Amino acid sequence: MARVRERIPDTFVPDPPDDELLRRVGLTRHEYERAVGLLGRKPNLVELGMIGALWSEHCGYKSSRLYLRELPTEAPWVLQGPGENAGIVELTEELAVVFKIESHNHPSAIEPFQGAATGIGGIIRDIFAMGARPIALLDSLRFGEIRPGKVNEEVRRRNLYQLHGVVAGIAHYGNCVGIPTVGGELMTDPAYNTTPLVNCMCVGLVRKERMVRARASGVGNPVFLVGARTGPDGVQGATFASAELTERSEEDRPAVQVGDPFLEKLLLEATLELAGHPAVVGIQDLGAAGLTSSTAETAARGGVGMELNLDAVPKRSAELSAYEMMLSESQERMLIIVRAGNEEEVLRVFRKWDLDAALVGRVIEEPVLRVFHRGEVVAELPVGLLTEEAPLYTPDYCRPREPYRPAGAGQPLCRDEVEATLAKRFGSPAAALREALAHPTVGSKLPVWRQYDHMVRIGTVAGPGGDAAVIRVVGERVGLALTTDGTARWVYLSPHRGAAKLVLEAALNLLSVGAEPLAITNCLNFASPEDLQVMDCFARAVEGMGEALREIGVPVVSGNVSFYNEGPLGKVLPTPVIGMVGKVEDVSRAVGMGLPGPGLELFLLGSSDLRLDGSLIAFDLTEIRAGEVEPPDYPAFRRLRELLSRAHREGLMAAAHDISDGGLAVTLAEMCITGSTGAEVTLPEGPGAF
Amino acid sequence: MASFQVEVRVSPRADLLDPQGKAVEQALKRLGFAGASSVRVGKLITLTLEAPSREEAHRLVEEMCAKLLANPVTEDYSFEVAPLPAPAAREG
Amino acid sequence: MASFQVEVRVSPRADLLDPQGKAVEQALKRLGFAGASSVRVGKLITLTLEAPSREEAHRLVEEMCAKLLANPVTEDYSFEVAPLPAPAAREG
Amino acid sequence: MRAGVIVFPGSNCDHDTFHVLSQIVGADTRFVFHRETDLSDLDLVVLPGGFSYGDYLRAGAIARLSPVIEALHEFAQRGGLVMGICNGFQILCEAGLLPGALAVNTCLEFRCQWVHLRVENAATPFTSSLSPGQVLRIPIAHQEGRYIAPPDLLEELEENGQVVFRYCRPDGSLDLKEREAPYNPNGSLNHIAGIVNRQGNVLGMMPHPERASEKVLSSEDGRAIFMSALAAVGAAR
Repeated sequence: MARVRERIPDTFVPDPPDDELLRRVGLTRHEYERAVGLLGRKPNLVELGMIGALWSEHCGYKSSRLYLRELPTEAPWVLQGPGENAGIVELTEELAVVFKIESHNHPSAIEPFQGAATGIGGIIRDIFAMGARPIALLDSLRFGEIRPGKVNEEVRRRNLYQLHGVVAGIAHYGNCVGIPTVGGELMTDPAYNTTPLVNCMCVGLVRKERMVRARASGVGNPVFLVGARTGPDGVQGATFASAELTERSEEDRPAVQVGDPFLEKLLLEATLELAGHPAVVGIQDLGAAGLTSSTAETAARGGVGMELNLDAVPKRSAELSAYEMMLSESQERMLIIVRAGNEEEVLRVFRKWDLDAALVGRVIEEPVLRVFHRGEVVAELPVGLLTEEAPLYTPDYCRPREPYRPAGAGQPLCRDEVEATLAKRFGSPAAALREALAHPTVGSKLPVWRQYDHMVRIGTVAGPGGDAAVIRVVGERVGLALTTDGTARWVYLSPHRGAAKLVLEAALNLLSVGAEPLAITNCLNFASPEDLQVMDCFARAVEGMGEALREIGVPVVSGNVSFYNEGPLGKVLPTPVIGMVGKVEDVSRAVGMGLPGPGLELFLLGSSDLRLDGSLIAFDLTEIRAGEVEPPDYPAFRRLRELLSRAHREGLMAAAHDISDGGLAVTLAEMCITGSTGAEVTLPEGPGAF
Repeated sequence: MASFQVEVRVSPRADLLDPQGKAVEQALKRLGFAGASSVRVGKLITLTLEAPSREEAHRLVEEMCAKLLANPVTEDYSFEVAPLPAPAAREG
Repeated sequence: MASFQVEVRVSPRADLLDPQGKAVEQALKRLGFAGASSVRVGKLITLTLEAPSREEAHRLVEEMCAKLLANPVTEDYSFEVAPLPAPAAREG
Repeated sequence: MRAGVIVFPGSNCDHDTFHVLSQIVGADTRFVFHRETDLSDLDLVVLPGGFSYGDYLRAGAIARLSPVIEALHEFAQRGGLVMGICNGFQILCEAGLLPGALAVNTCLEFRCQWVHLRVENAATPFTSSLSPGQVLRIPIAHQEGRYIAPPDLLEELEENGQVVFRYCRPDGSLDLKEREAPYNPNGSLNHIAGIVNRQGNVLGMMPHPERASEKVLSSEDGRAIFMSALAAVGAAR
């Protein structure tokens, strides 16, 4: 937009705006007319940018909001459901757990290192903005094919470049801020050649009385902008996050943001020092759409308005237009609303931590966002228009969904064909096992997570590599179990059942280590919602996820939707990712997956219906992407859950591992390798050797 | 073939935030160097290059920067290529 | 007061192992730049300095290197000080 | 023992170290903000791990300019005990309180993993409750942890017995001539993991003893280092 700014002043009213301008701000012609109707006049350039940013998929969830209502968000232990910076659940009488997962896919496709680093920075701010001390990070990563000879060399090298860049960016940011990266996943599939998926999850702890809401209130209260100076970073970031990654990405290059983890650490310590302080009314992190979304959302939540004076915004580059300042996504910035008269107490804390804090506005009664720049009102928009009235794509509003029909789904998976292909490609089951163990999705991720400081904060009882991470609360017996799960091939074959199986899989990971599931956050990574099959797949996946969550009594407390994950090389697999948090009564009795020693008996628990549909063996090793996921057996799950909980309570468990990628063989191999102990297993009769 | 001394300068793009440069600038100010400003910290890569001609050496270094030495998204680069004296003087 | 453009080069001491230089050299070889050798990676620090004279600017930069910009145990440094055109041309 | 944990902007193991000193070792512990200059109330000052000033330019290069470092020089001269862990060790070298420097790991990557250390000198205030040759299992977490020093200085360190810990194999064995040894992930010269100054009252070590001081975290070997300091202060009183 910088080029357009030089020619057109901020307050110019395009009458009507041409298609190129509407594309730039991320509005369809229909949405523009709706905005004009709601506003009663034509918006000027700055207002267009603000509306476009907040009505984008990324912020407005316009295609997905209707379906997301399917998901259960209530439970006695939920203190804060979706709608705030992050979700909150109760852990003990005094302590609450705050957590959320978010995607940073598009920036990571352009610049892997900074894309991932700023993804980590953003999700950490969502947590400490609620007054919570971040205690763990998890990252759920998906890249294209990296094995030699399986894809053209140039694409393979770019996939590797993205993988190394993302891992290095996560290490750079997380290690510096001092929050341990304790778990997550890393998967590869040719479907991600077009764009990687980088989902970052952060978990924090807060004493209940110190919880802070992102709500502006109290007419006349001053509004401060704290942290980094504002630059032209990521202008149209929000709409960029929803724009397809076409060859034009090169032109979007200046939209890359650079993170400063050191400044983030100062912001974190200063904010936590102020959390629960009577002088602090509300705190909001600046994320996508920067000042525009943070001011509009805090005002809307408080039922008030806000006046902003852009002249007071600390700038990194000499002259910035109002457009750029309102949409800048410069990192490491927070908005803080302070009780009038207590400014000095707050500023003293920011000075202690060498932070710039600028008075940039005031809470006003009229529910509008009024922006001044160089003595002139450059934007005045009703707060409701920017938040609640983002167009809600109801089914009749958008074109009807087309039944989702991926290539392989629906045809039955022919077991003999899979076994014949395995025998042809690998010869013996042992060779197939070695191939499965060598698949990047299954192989040990030690070379990745040893770059992450997973021990800082001395809370990590069980770190990366297991079914779930176990984190102790220093000074308490209780602890947390954390896992992420996103096996896309199940959802690709059967969206509804696949998403339900994902929920049960995540819960089993927690139950294996001896934890009781509390709640989830989710990140729904899909291709373009304008593709009606994608929308149908999305809707069914959300329905399946909601069904399973209700069945096991686990609510959703926060989450994120990422659409337009596609590009010249096609669409990504439908990839809903679940981050599940569980409670461990006594961390000293948590159980890992390594076999501790000889002489133990091995039990195979759960259904013994051995199906290869959606298995890694079929989907990845033989590339026969057909078949159907079996319907989830909730009663069997409940019995298994009860059995595992009691076995843990009675200390009968020495090790446990949930069977997932690669099936029984890989699961056993992982238990032996981790515990460096052998195992002798006799296969049940009947099904083939594979 | 002739050998050339190559010096490649890689710095963060001017329009992007340079956290390291900012931290060094603040440290210099605290040390009393009030006159220091616009501090940026980048990389200096030096190497010896065998190439048939200076133009060819130039082309090769251009390619090295585009493919590896600089990240076009976040960095700018410049380089100099100077002929090295006869092989005798060239250290190992 | 006049303003000067300063460029400080900080490189790992020649007698010390330079793993970064070695890694870049191997990567260049893998990309087919067989003629590249003795690759060393150091730091390039650029800044603008206000000083009464060029000699004073030189002295100040010497002091900056000794106090902060270079660690004598592991690094060598060199720098150049060039007068900047009149303030009008100096960006903010 | 009265202990102080210095908090630089960017330190992130300050709370961990404070917890072990106060709750596990039972020392009377307080935080020391990096702008403070009065350490007279303390027997032991710990510079914790972390990324002071983001480790920008060089790890520890900017933190050593903090006011507290001036006071630390005098505190050390008066015989006070000083312990630099990871980033703390880097800062002590940059500040000249310890010889040599910590350079980027030979693998160029950040490495967080368990290692084994062999006690080379059990006669320092920090190792008095340990025995020579004893093997400790303590984790490291750093990207610039390769200890280096010019040849003459290295020789001096060895001769004066200033090398306190070396990276070694689980059974305590090591080979000084071995390059790229798997048990020495950062490539430190002579597998050096921790040293003291000539006087013996300033210790710098890259591994994190505070991360190996409680059974629930799978090793208690680190506690002995803090307990030795406690004993040394008790004896000196």
